[in-house]
Amino acid sequence: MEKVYIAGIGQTAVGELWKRSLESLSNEAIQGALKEAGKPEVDALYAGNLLASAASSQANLGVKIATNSGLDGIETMTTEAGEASGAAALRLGYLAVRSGYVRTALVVGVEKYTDIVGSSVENVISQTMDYDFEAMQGLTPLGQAGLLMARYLDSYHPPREALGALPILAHANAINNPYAMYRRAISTDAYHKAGLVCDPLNLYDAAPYADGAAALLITSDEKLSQTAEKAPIEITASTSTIDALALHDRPDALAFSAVTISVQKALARAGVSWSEIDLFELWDAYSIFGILSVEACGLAAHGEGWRWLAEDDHSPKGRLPLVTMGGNKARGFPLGAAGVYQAVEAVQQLRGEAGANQVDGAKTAMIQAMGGPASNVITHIFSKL
Amino acid sequence: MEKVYIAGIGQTAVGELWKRSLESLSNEAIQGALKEAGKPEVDALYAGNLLASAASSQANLGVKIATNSGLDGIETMTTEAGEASGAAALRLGYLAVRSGYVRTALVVGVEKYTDIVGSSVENVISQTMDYDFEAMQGLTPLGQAGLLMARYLDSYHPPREALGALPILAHANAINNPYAMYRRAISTDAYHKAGLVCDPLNLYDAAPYADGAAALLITSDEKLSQTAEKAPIEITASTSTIDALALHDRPDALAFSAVTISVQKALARAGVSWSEIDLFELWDAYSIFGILSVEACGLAAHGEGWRWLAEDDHSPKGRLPLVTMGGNKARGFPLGAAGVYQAVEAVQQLRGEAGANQVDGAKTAMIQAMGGPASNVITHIFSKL
Amino acid sequence: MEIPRHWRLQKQRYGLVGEICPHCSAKIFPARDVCPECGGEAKEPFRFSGKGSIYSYTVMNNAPVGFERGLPYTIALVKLDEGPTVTAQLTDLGANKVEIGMPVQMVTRRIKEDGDERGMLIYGYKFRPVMG
Amino acid sequence: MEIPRHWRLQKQRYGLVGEICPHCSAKIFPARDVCPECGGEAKEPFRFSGKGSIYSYTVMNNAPVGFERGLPYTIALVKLDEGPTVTAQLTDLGANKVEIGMPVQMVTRRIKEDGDERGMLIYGYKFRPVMG
Ligand SMILES: [Zn+2]
Ligand SMILES: [Zn+2]
Repeated sequence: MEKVYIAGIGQTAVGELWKRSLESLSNEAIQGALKEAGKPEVDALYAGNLLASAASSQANLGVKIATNSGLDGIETMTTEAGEASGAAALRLGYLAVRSGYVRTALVVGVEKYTDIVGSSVENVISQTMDYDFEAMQGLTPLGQAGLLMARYLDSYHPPREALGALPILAHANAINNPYAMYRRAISTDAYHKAGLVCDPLNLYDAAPYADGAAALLITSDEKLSQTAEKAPIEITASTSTIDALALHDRPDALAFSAVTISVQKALARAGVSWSEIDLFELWDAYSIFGILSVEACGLAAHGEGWRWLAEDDHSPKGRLPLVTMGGNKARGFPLGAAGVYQAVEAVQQLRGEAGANQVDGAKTAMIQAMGGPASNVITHIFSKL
Repeated sequence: MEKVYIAGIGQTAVGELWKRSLESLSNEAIQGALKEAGKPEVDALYAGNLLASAASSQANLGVKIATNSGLDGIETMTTEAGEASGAAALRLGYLAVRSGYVRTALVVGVEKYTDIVGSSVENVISQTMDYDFEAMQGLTPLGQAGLLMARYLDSYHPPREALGALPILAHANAINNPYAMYRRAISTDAYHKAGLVCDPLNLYDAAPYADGAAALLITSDEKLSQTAEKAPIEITASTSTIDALALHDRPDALAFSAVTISVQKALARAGVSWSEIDLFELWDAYSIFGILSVEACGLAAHGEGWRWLAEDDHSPKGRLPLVTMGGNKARGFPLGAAGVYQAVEAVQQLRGEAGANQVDGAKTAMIQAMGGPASNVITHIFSKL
Repeated sequence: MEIPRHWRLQKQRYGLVGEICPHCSAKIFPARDVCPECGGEAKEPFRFSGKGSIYSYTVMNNAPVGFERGLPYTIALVKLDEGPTVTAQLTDLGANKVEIGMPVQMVTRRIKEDGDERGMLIYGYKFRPVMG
Repeated sequence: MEIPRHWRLQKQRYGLVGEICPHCSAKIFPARDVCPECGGEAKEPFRFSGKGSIYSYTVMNNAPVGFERGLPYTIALVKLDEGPTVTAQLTDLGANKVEIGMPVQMVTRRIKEDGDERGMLIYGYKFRPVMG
């Protein structure tokens, strides 16, 4: 089996990018990743995307992207795993390179939700749930998060404002990320006073949908990954685990059991323990997801995740830094592209390119994306060589 | 690198299956494949699908399918490559098993276009083209095929009725396929008199859209693939190559150059030549695609593909049998699922289970799926051990 | 237009019809092809009583197309007395304060307008507080 | 509703505006970020003359939503005099018999009605026979 290295990264600023197309965003990220790797020959382009079919009427997206970027005659396909689609593209790229069949691949996460407007947005986003038995009752992903949060509050009685720790951290970190959508801090007070969107979930509990593209150049060619400027990064684990789509189809909705399995497998594959993980880009699509994730990871007991997040230091200088470049909450949440943004940010940290948010001596990073409320959990571990 | 074997196959009858859901069709195919392989533990389910998002509002389809079939805690993702989505799932499964990370995977191709009705069907199918510059002009995939056929007739002046050879062969073969949608022969005369749908393309030049699901159980475990009843089948090549989505973005629309590259790579990987290919499940979504495909494969000179198809014997007893179980034209064309149907049919041939359509002594088979008019071409070669 | 699938799911939506596993007697909703408890084939229809209690709930202030008229609406995870949990809107709340654990009973109501010019109305289960 | 993308592509659709590559002078339509001829970055707008000839054509008897009113319509691959090929409807055909190789000229016409209740009309290029 080949080892798999990350030799280049690229990303666009995240936001509501009305003027840009799926392929134009992709190209900006691709050119960034190609340039870093010295413009090598590319065998494949794997596109992670959730909405192009429903929102932009464009299937076979990888072909559209490749043609626009002058990548003729290569291999492409699109991967979809809900909001974890970008992470799925990374996993496909990892498998393809590891298998020896593909030497060098571009992994592109791209999303363009502003090709549609109005309440249709809720409809296309609701595809990530069980359509027949969740969406057809008028539920949305925001509503799923509201249901989880209500149950959590009722079960464990944390102080309501303590649940704001993760969004507050995310906003503090995004200030130093030039690609982030919201580069401003929010206070505990502002969090507490924020309007309810799905009672008890408030405006700051939900990451803002956004457009954007991020790209990775991955390769089995170790030389390609190493230059004077940057350390080679190896992908040391890649795992993917599902739970039911619908919350009602799970024995315990608060368990996020796919997180538990995915993380245990990833740590075993990489041969590391939590104490060796220097930063964790967890999935903060909703603040309650972050809480349930750290509990499912075993970082905190069930019912204690809110406390672990609120009372420990998870800033870039803390014991286990989280959402170091702003996470989905403040970097912005480009849905199917977000998993590749997480990967780009982890590489920035491992290379020592994270600026004011640099985690000192970061050698090993875990990133984790979710489709739905941990319906599909994809975990990767990267290590600096 | 691990070798990759096919240890089980399953398929549903193809047709307009109004009463069935995506997950119910998938389950029927999955249970067939699992049963054949002795119900092994499954690590992953890769779902090839084109329309679930646009036609059924269901993303993260693999999770829905897995939960319905009781496959909890496994890995899933959906692959999309236009109408070649099923073939893309097979390629992903191949890469995953070959990489050693996944031992046993289900590859499921499923399509359910009858979840919508009326002219919306044309809209969702038109996503396989360049939306901004083809679909937005009122073109459909049927129209693309009409444009290619008109140019071909004008360039090479074959007798118009000679272009019916492939659909006539497909219908003759489907008579003996119990899973086929149209199990009746069509005559040259009927072909010649068929109504025009996109002048010069007639009703019999286009494969009928359909619902259906097919599944493969693939594994690196050679023992699993071998039973007293069936020979083990190895996947000896898997290649994927793109061309531009839009016909207008290609230097020569009649060249189907992605077919040429994909086939050359596949033959080289498998270490075989055309003389060793015992049957070829080519892509007959439209009769003109079949003609351009055999030309791009090098089986006939440019402008001579119609003659090669019309004048040589390509029945199961002929020199190079094609569409042996009815192809997309007569088995029915379940879009993103069709690539997995091709694989199932090739396995039936290699195992000697093809009944009245058995190709004597078949040892090596090539299957080829296309997204769009060879915008995305995925070729596999299977060999009996 | 989604007429075929609404028609396909009509029994499940109108009558809260799921399945009972012929192998292990697990009661299943929504219906599945394979029993989540024992892995056996599940095909025997079972009509649920419609009695249950609230596992969790939230209030929707934005809605997808087809649900806007009911805004704001309360949606809940309802744990049915027979075992399974179901996602559904709460209705007929009146002055009742919704609480986790509160007993509820299934009723049939309009749940959605299909989004095309024909404006098809789709009916199905909602849950209301159990009176007295 | 697809207003943002129609607005984004308005120049390309109304004026047949593509690009000319600053590196190799290739003329490109539709616009791309990377020149298909030389691989350089392509960003210089170029307005095509709209003159060309028919590479192929077909007659559509079924149409997607938004195109039904024009049925049946003829759609063509038009090879522009400057090099690129474009997909477009033919219009103003009158008694002209369409033939491959026939010279045509771009005109601006209504191409689609956007499928929501507002019925937005989208305009863009079509091609008509060159007179005389
Ligand atoms: Zn059971
Ligand atoms: Zn150039």
